[in-house]
Amino acid sequence: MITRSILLFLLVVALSVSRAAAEPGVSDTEIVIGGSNSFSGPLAYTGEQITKFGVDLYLRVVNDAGGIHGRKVRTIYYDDGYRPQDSVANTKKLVEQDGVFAIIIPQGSPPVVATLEYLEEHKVPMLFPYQSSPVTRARRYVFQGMTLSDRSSRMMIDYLAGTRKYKKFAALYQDDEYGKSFLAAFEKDLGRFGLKLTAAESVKRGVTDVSAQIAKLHAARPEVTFLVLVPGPAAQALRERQKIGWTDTLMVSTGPLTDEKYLALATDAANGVEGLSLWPDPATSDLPGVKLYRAYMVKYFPKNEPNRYSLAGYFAGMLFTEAAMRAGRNLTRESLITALESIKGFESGILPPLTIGRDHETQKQGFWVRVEKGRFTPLTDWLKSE
Amino acid sequence: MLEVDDLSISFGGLDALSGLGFSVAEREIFALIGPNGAGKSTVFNVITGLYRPSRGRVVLAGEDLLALASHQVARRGVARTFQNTEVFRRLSALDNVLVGRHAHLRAGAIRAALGLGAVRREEAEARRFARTLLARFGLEDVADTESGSLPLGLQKRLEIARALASGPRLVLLDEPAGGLNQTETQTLMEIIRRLRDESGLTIVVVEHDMELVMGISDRVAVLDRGRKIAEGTPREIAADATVVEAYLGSGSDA
Amino acid sequence: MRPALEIDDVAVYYDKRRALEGVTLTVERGEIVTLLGANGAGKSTTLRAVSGLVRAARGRIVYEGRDISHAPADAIVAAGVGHVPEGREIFGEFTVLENLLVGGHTVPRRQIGERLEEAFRLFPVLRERRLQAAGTLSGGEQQMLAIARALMPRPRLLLLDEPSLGLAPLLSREIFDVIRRINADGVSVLLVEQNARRALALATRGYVLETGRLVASGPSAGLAADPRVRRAYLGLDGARRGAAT
Amino acid sequence: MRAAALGSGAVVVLGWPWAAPRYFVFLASLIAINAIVAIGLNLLTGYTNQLSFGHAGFLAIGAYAAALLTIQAPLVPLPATLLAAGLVTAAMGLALGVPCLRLEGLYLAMATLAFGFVVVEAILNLDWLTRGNDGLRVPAARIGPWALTTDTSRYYVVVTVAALLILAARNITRTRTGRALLAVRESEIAAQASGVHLAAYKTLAFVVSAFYTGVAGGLFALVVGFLSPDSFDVFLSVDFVAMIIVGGLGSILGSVMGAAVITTLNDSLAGFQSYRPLVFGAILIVSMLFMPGGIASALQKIQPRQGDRA
Amino acid sequence: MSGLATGSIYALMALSLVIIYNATRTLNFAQGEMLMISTFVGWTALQLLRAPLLVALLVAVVAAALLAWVLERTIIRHAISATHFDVLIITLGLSLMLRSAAGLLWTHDEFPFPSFFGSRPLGVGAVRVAPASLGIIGASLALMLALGALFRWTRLGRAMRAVAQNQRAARLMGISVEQVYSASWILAAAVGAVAGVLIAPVVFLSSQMGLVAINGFTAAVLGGFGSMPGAVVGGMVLGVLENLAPLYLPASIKHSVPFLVMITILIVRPGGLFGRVAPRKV
Repeated sequence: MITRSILLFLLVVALSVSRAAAEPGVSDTEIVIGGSNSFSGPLAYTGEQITKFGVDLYLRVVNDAGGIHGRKVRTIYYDDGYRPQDSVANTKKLVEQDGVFAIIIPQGSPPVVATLEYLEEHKVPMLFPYQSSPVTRARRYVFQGMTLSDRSSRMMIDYLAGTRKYKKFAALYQDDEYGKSFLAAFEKDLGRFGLKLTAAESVKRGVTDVSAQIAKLHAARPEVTFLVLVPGPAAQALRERQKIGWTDTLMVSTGPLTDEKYLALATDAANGVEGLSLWPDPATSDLPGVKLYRAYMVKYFPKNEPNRYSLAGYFAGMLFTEAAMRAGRNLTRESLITALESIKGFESGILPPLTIGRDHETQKQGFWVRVEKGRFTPLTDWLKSE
Repeated sequence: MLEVDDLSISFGGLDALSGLGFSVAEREIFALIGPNGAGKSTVFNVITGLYRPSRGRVVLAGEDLLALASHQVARRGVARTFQNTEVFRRLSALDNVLVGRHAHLRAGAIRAALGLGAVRREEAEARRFARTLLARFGLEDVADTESGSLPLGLQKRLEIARALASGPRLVLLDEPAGGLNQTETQTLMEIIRRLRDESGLTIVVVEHDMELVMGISDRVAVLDRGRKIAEGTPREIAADATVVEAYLGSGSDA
Repeated sequence: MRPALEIDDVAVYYDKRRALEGVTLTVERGEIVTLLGANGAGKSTTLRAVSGLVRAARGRIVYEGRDISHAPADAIVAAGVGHVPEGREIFGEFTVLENLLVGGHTVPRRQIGERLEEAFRLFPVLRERRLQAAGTLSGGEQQMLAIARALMPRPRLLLLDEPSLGLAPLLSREIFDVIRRINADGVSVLLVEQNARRALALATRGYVLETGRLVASGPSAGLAADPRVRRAYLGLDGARRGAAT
Repeated sequence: MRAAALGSGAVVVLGWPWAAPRYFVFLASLIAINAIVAIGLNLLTGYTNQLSFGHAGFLAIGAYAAALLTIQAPLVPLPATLLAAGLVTAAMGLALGVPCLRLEGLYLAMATLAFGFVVVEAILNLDWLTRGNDGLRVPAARIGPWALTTDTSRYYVVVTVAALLILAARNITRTRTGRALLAVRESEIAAQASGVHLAAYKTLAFVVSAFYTGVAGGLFALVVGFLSPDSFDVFLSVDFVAMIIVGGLGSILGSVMGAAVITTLNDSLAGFQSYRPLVFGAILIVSMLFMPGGIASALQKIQPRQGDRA
Repeated sequence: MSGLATGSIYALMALSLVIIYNATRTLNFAQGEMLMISTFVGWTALQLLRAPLLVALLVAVVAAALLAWVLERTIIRHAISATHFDVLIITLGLSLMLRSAAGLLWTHDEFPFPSFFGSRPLGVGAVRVAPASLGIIGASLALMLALGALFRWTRLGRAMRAVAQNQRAARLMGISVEQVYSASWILAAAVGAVAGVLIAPVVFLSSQMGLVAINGFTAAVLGGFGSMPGAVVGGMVLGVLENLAPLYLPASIKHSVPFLVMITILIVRPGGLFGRVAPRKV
């Protein structure tokens, strides 16, 4: 028994040392990237869209056109269901077992933050995490995706308190990292104008009855009410407002919220709502990059409707491709980082020309929209957040 | 030894016991008999602290038992078996007896977890004791068998062995012969006699099997609808017309 | 015409525990038969085997010529076997009326009213209590309800398990009167009863069970005098016949 | 035979980090942690028949206690930290167990389920301490001069603790306390009649169970390195229940096997992405339908019984 | 008012849980997911057939009944002799599977769902009342009354109550307990489907909407598991509590309110507001 198990053991040892590697995830014919994401749990829809219908959409285009310097890009995704420990396990598996070259578009603050240190320690690039907490800013191995909350807040307050001269603000926020980071940023930015939030009410994640919160905010009579929520409860808040006939406030949605889904859910209760939009309208925009995105979507995933999440993933795929192209045939993690850092004035046809600075942020702007006849109509050009 | 006085208890308006009293002397075998629903098992449940009577006293060697919780009654030296055999079915026979020994062992969770020598010695000693006890009841061969899979006769014997493991002064046997066949009952009677003769125990037995009752008891009390209708030696009871009527019915309405 | 009930060499085990072993008995149509024996002798188990609550491991149970050994309980009831269980097992949270209606579960809707009338005629007290929660009835009333409930589908065979258990003498006499009247209407009865004398006075024939086996049977008059009956209950004279496994 | 099995088992466990790919070292740590929780839960559910759907809550308490201690008092040696995590959680177990004495079955499951939610809410609301939803990063723990920065070093710590706790659980379950717990499960009245203090042992089961889970929480903080309320959702509690049911109620070895199976399963299903819960659910159902007693009893059926419970 | 509306949905969820629990003594953790699936099926009917909402409701109810029937016959029935733990785990597995299957069939996206009731507020004097709330309350009450009538006056209802009280006695009345099991699952699923169609316009249709069942559990416990009037009152109380807590309580504890209420009730009054705890038998 003992000898048998020891023999077996030695065999395992022998097998396990056989893997020799040049640059992990890069072979003569292939580049392997991957990520841990939500395919189950509260953010399953977003997770699926940004990866399988976003990143992969762009990469299919690239692969069908011959790949990156002759290498096809393959992606591996694991489900973490929004649990940090699972994202840690998945990320380790991706790096150690699958030997991925880089991690792409992981989603949600807790799962992302849980893997930050590990990836930095192993010098694995984390590309374009889809979350808005500033904790990912200016890290060597991280290139932030979504516009960070403090930048969103700055754009929103500068526009509303500066340009539009509003004085009384309130907020309805989700009781978690997303909501609280915005709340803190609002307070800080309002402070620059000598203002404060008059009222703030929280909504627990997953709860949809917001009638009491709306009633309380109504009583505070703000000129502007921020909605720092996800589509479901936000649409609910708009309907609740309609229900109680509260008309004398401007409802404003944050960047992550301003999306078509939210309009569809709120129906006519959304009319007149304003917000910061981080992406051009994926369904109607005439920007060349967005038109191309729609064309590819029709070609590769005809059943999937265009939406902001897949557009974000698509953009991430595009940015990765651009950097890997620039890095040349001798692609390494370090050369990828150098290539990303060298991006200046990159024209995507979707976002304004992109320059990646020391902060490693790939998206810093948004523009102002108002809902008219069930669609977001732009009120401004891209706003600055510096 | 045991004094029960003026015991009354009712369930849902039905008087299960009313004003019941009897006393049992040391080293006596005392039987409680009576037709179904007479309240015999209820007496046991009151003595062992499972039911609280509405009235009455239960005194064991001068100490009032009614103030005590069930496990405390056990620790005062009252052991019992159950009508429907409550062996710990998924435990081995040995472990059943070891649970019976519970109150005599000292090892707490922490000391056991640490695997202290004292605990191991105590455990080994307890296991020796338990095996000896099992052997006394002819159960040594099934010591490691899951008790639920034993035939009923052995389960009943095991239950008595478990009761004895606690080193009781008073043993309450609730229908020990229920479901047993002739030979099994004979063995059982022998065992009960030896408990008294060799171990010096006081025994109260509730039983339907008259052969057993008449064969081993020193005194018998007859219960009917929660009241004592007769008390005396087996011979006196057998001759008592009230008793026969309680059992077989008067038939007068025919 | 086949007898109301034929039980042929039936054995029942709970877990591995033998409860019945090779029991054979017959109830002729229109007859009252009583099953005697000490506690745990297997009387209730016999009734349960007939009504399908427990499965016979061996043997056949035939009701009016139909083998019901493997039929589910609800089918057996529908076929015309009523069972008044030990301890009555009425639905305490239901009103008296509801208990009777549940008893009439298998009765065609049109006939329910008529059956209720019959029940109330048999037990006038139930009519008075019809909207009272059954759990608040006295023991005797509960027993009447249990019988009335089992009679709702007009069974042709009634199994009665300890109908006088826990009842005062006067009440149990009343119950026995009722059983006689039911029988007079043509219902065959298999009666399990603690009160042996009274049961034998009522029944035409009797069987005596000891630890799962039949030890005696015969016409009531004979059994009433049979020392084996007395022994089965009181165990007073002599040793029992061996029943070793 | 037994010594040989133990010996070869020890060889594999100790040699694992050198033989297995690195990721599997990490995975093995997770299995060991889950095994500790499963043993703890089994002591409560399998041994005393008290079902808990709140063990993710206990795990969270232990994890946060250990993490906060590591952050606030970096000099405290790791064993003391783990012990403290266990004790804090055990105290919570006591606080929950005593009022829950009156509850059984479904009601207890509900109360513990609610407890799990309350713990998560508490973590969110005590954000000055726990950093709420931002999550808490746990610095590398130290044992004397060594910082536990590698998966291998952490693996050895986890495996050592797990081995000690498994041994302790075996010692407990095979002596007076364990027998009393089992007796309570089998028949409360017979247990009382044998002098077993029902309330004391039911509470003890809660306390010991919480202690185990708390220590596992400390190891969880150490191995995962990041805590957030999202880590301890109700589905994690469900996973734990699944572990002991799949492994076998009332069996220490079964707990370990159940933890290994469910953890590995969860891990290998991650690649199924959207199909993960579908497959996981199906496996749960199938194993319940065809292996109701869990792995432990299935093994017992194959292998004739060996006298002692494992 | 809005609290009562949510509360009536919770009450319906609690009722459907209690219906199954009473008959089978098991807890169906997949109740919420069954609700979600049937609502999705109803919605699909709306989309594909352009059917009126009432037809969608019927489709949802029928789908729910079918799903329940199939699940009960193919899976649950086989486990009925197993321990409660096993059945719990099986229904948990079912809930995972159903949610995941819904995601695969309809994506995990959220969809708007049409309502029977308008969204414009009605002014009654100074009080503004939302027709949606009124509608939900009204419809739920109607359904509850119908259920009450079913349980009180019909043969099936009485049979179900009889099985809940005493299975063996029920068998002796000629009731097929197995049929009652099936009927309970089907009835519970149908109630769930109505609840789903009523609440979908409010919480929106998504694979996650089944999580509302957790409030059904709380409501059922609150009312004393097993008691149907208790389930209704428990649901209403919970809905109102949840609605009022944000108004009167400090932010730090308001979200824990339902759970704290549940623990408190369990500890102080384990039988819930209405239930009774059966005395221990020896």
